[in-house]
Amino acid sequence: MKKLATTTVSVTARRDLRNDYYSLTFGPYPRVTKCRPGQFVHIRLPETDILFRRAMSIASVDTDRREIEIIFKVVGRGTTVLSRYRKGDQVDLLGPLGNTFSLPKKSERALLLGGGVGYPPLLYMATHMVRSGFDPKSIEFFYGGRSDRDILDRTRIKKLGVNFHPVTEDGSFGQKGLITHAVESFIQGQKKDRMRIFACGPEPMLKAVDDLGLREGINGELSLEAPMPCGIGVCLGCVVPLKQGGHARVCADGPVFAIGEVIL
Amino acid sequence: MKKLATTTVSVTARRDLRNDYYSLTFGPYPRVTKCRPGQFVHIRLPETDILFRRAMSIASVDTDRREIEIIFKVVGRGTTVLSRYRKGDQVDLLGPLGNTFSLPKKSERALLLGGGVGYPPLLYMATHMVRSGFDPKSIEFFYGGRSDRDILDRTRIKKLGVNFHPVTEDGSFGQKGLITHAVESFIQGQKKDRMRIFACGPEPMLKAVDDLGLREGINGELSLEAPMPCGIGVCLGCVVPLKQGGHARVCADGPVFAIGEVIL
Amino acid sequence: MTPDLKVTLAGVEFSNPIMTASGCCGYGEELADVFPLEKLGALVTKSITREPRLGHPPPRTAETPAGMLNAIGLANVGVKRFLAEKIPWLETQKTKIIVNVAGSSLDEYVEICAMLADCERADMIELNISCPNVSEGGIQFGTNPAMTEKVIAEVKKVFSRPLVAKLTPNVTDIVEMAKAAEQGGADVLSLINSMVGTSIDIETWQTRLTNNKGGLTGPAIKPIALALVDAVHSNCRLPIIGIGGIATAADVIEFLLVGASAVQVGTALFVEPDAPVKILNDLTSYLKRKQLARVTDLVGQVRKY
Amino acid sequence: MTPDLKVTLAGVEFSNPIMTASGCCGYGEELADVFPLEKLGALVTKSITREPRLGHPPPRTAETPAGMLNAIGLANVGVKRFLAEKIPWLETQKTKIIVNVAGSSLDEYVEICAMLADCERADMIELNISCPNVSEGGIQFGTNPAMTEKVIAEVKKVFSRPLVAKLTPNVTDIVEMAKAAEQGGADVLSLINSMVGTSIDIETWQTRLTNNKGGLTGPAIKPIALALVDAVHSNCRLPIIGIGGIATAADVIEFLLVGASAVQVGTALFVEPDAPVKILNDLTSYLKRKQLARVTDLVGQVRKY
Ligand SMILES: Cc1cc2nc3c(=O)[nH]c(=O)nc-3n(C[C@H](O)[C@H](O)[C@H](O)COP(=O)(O)OP(=O)(O)OC[C@H]3O[C@@H](n4cnc5c(N)ncnc54)[C@H](O)[C@@H]3O)c2cc1C
Ligand SMILES: Cc1cc2nc3c(=O)[nH]c(=O)nc-3n(C[C@H](O)[C@H](O)[C@H](O)COP(=O)(O)OP(=O)(O)OC[C@H]3O[C@@H](n4cnc5c(N)ncnc54)[C@H](O)[C@@H]3O)c2cc1C
Ligand SMILES: Cc1cc2nc3c(=O)[nH]c(=O)nc-3n(C[C@H](O)[C@H](O)[C@H](O)COP(=O)(O)O)c2cc1C
Ligand SMILES: Cc1cc2nc3c(=O)[nH]c(=O)nc-3n(C[C@H](O)[C@H](O)[C@H](O)COP(=O)(O)O)c2cc1C
Ligand code: FES
Ligand code: FES
Repeated sequence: MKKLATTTVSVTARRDLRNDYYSLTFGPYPRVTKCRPGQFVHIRLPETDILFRRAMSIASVDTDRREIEIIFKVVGRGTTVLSRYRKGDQVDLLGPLGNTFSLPKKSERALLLGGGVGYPPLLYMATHMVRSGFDPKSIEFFYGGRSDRDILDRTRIKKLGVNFHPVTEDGSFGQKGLITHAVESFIQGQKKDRMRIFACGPEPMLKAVDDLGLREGINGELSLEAPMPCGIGVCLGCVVPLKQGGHARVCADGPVFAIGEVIL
Repeated sequence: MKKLATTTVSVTARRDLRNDYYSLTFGPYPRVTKCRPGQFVHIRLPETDILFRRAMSIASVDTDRREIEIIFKVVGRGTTVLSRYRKGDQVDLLGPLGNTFSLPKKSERALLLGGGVGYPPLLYMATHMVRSGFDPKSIEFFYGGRSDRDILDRTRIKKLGVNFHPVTEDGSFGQKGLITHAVESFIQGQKKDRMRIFACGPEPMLKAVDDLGLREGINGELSLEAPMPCGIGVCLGCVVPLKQGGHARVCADGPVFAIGEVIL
Repeated sequence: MTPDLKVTLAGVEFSNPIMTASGCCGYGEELADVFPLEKLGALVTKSITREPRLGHPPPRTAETPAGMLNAIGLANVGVKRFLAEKIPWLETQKTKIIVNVAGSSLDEYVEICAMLADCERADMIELNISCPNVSEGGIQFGTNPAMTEKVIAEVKKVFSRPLVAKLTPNVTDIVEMAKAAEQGGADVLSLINSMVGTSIDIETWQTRLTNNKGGLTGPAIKPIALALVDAVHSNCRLPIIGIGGIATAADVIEFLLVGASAVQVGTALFVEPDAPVKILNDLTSYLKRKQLARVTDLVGQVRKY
Repeated sequence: MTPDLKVTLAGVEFSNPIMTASGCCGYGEELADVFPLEKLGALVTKSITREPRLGHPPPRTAETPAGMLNAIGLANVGVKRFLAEKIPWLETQKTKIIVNVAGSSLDEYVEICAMLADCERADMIELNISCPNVSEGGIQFGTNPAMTEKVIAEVKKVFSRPLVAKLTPNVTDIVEMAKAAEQGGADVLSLINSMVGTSIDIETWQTRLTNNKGGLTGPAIKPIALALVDAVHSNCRLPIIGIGGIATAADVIEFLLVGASAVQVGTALFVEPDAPVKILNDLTSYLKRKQLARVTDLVGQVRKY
């Protein structure tokens, strides 16, 4: 199998979730065994007036059925087109792309932080950890959104057996406030050296998590977003500045970076 | 009602015809009462990478149900996109555009000549004439194609009660040969001053019909095609040279021109 | 509160900044069947030449990615028939009229503009010194600063109302041309005319236009037009009419932000003949949402890094 | 019978006319994961400068209708690391290597090219005298015929293998630049580099690129590039590498017909990283269908009206 390739797959399932979120499942995808949490696929929107592929985190994989799932919110032209795909429609995927979240030690407590559209890669991470034999109770799954309508897949998350901490800004579901505040109060008085953070979400959230990790001495990883013309590292369009100087490509050197590594 | 307008309609029916031909019916179309045989609608293909609208002759109208039908063959990018439309999909129509075939006198014999994708406007013309009280037996409906697979809607045409003359180049259905040859042998020994020709089809066919009409002294009309950026007469992109000098706009001064009027 | 859409260019007040571009709206008759022309800030006529012109033989348009090529070749009725047949109808329309004039010699420009001087409904003249589709010289004026200055100065002598110089993008330094136009006495600049381009049919190996090349227009060229308007606005004080690929209110706002005081809609009219009406509605909503009292509050307000 | 895809430019034989454009394929490593680089006629490296460059801060790309803007700002590892780290890997690849060189002074161009002179795997140098994204002067070379001639002549003194001059489209008369390049001793011309353009975010009123403007590339500019290749081919005898919006074999054929001997694929690689492979397959089918024995049978064969 080539290291990198585009693959034509079909939409095998489609779920219309609340608040303009959608889930699409694609298959058969022979590269499903190469996928790891944190990685993404780059989706072509052919015959539309949209030039670039759109990056979508892998939200789940089913190696038996050779399927992968993405979950997205309609926010612009690209996602509008994606939301029209129906079962049976064909889609062209480039991937899996990017690096991956690193698995914590089994002795560590994993804090998974998904904010809004940053939720899908953490769903994959949690599922992957549980399947890989991690104790679900060692996983603290924080999921933040504006309000009740933004918290997807609740039964699915609970079924994983993880400790589920929904947080909404307006308090309409779960804890009230910002996800970072919820995490802050959670870690009060706990052993920080045995914790690891895995976070994906909007930039202000990632910045707050980065600060928190550095301040509290908690290691961990952030999954970043950037406009990605190529997704494979050749255009140098998606770079972020590094604290040590220089730039990293979010697509090929990331999207996952260690806390304290990039300038947010 | 504005003289010209774009209207959003839905696909109300779709027929997959033989040999890559499709029929789409749109409605509700409030402008259906303004439509006349020879006219066309200009169809937008939004959110695709195709800029211009595509012109499609009106193939039939149903004023009760406020629907119009188009029939087309997939030959390029525009028609490929059109062929994907399904019942319920929305479409944006500009029209009805262009001038119309003129009705013959009731005493005249109407020779309707449809070649390949030029068939739809003649279907409309025949239907319109029959509905307007013309004796179906005064209508000679010539329909030419490469082979059997190109002759659509046979039952429908026969139902009109017109004299149906299918012609195929390979003889696999109807008469063998070119449609113009079939017409030529048909008119042998008939009174030419009581005949009127109405033709639409590929350019070589129209040229042959034009020659025939002039040679035999038969009046009539030809419906032309041209690439049409605007369809309403403002871009001057679709012109044809006139015998009397000057240019005519196929979209606004045509698409119907008298035999002998344009330089083909 | 309804935002104020009025804009004033060289002392002429337009009800709003949306105009239709030359060659894309004929002399107005057809568009008037689609929407009342009073919706427009102004209508810019097809280029008028001294003699009637048939233009190039067909094919003279081709579709390209997010754009089109045209080599119409300045087909028009000529200035005499324009004055006799088109102006009387235009006089009944409640919109400003900008008459676009093209010539292949200095004399021709001056002669046409002199004939338009007495025609009061020619609120402004737009000098097309930039058409890529005539070989006799049209484009030379627009690519040579001395000739640009000269033709404008000569026309100003015979036409006293405001003069718009329409600039071509097919130059190394558009600012130099803008300054030459200013020097010559132009009151307003409009940019851009089309980019030179071509397209080949790979089955027949033939060019898709009888003129072998044509002008590229439509959304494809919008980023180029925006950069040129920005450059001219940053270096020249004349008011600017922005043109190039405008299809939506968002496009209009981009042009205003980089310094255009008004805009012209061209190719988009072929796709959506009522685009100007939709644009006006969406522009009004945008101004309301942004709590801006006047459309002029946007002009030149781009924030640069 | 399989058609012959080989092309020879300035004495160098390429297995086929499909190259990847500078800045769109890095130094080759990533693309090699997608397809074996020996499929390519040549790989053109990202522009190399004397010192390593970070380029502009992000955001430095934006999507536009059928195109994109970039203002990467010549981010590259610098000539020393290029020779030390990139060339050894490239040496293992069975394709021709064209090293693209950019500078902000005559000295810089000459110094880099001198350093590449001993590097045998630099089969050709392509001089980027046309990058719109550096303010220090890069583009000035390409818009000034005397400087174009001078920089090429000086580089020829230190680099003996063939030299490609990459021309900018942002000029009034590209033929003048082509002739200057020929005069200076260029062996091959490549065109076009990107068009200057910009884009504004209408919510924030900010330009979408930290550099405020960037280079427009992709299908949108193809008609412009074709017209420029046609103009240069009709007026200059040097072989041409056509660039601009190429995504399919049909695009390649258009460029060959107007006179390009080879082509480079840029932006399309971002959408379809294996575009060159698809293009080669489709080009071969086309030649078979048209019963052409050699791809060179297409070069310059456009039929004009
Ligand atoms: C690694 C990664 C993973 C992601 N995972 C998810 C996910 O799981 N769920 C989800 O909802 N979203 C995800 N996104 C965001 C997603 O890719 C879309 O960019 C985002 O949803 C914007 O939506 P749109 O395409 O509809 O917006 P548009 O309005 O079409 O685009 C938004 C803006 O970004 C620009 N842009 C978009 N894509 C590109 C590109 N490829 N290159 C350059 N510019 C571009 C557009 O030009 C426009 O200005 C991810 C992004 C990255 C980088
Ligand atoms: C008055 C009229 C009536 C027609 N009626 C029918 C009909 O009933 N049934 C039918 O099958 N076809 C009809 N056509 C032809 C139809 O409009 C399509 O142009 C034709 O089918 C080409 O198919 P396509 O769009 O898939 O091809 P494409 O490959 O997408 O286009 C073919 C070529 O024509 C160019 N082109 C297409 N449309 C335009 C345009 N609007 N302006 C400029 N250039 C353009 C494209 O750029 C391309 O080069 C009619 C055309 C006209 C003018
Ligand atoms: C079919 C067509 C004909 C045109 N004719 C003229 C013309 O006669 N005079 C002129 O100054 N510009 C002419 N133009 C250029 C337009 O006025 C405008 O400058 C250009 O199309 C860019 O705007 P757009 O991208 O909105 O179309 C023409 C453009 C098109 C598409
Ligand atoms: C992201 C990006 C980076 C580029 N970097 C360079 C460069 O470093 N040097 C150069 O000569 N051209 C550079 N180019 C220009 C391309 O080589 C090519 O000339 C241009 O993109 C037009 O081709 P296309 O439309 O196929 O992309 C770059 C283009 C893009 C899109
Ligand atoms: S998206 Fe091109 S380098 Fe990352
Ligand atoms: S299509 Fe524009 S004038 Fe006919």
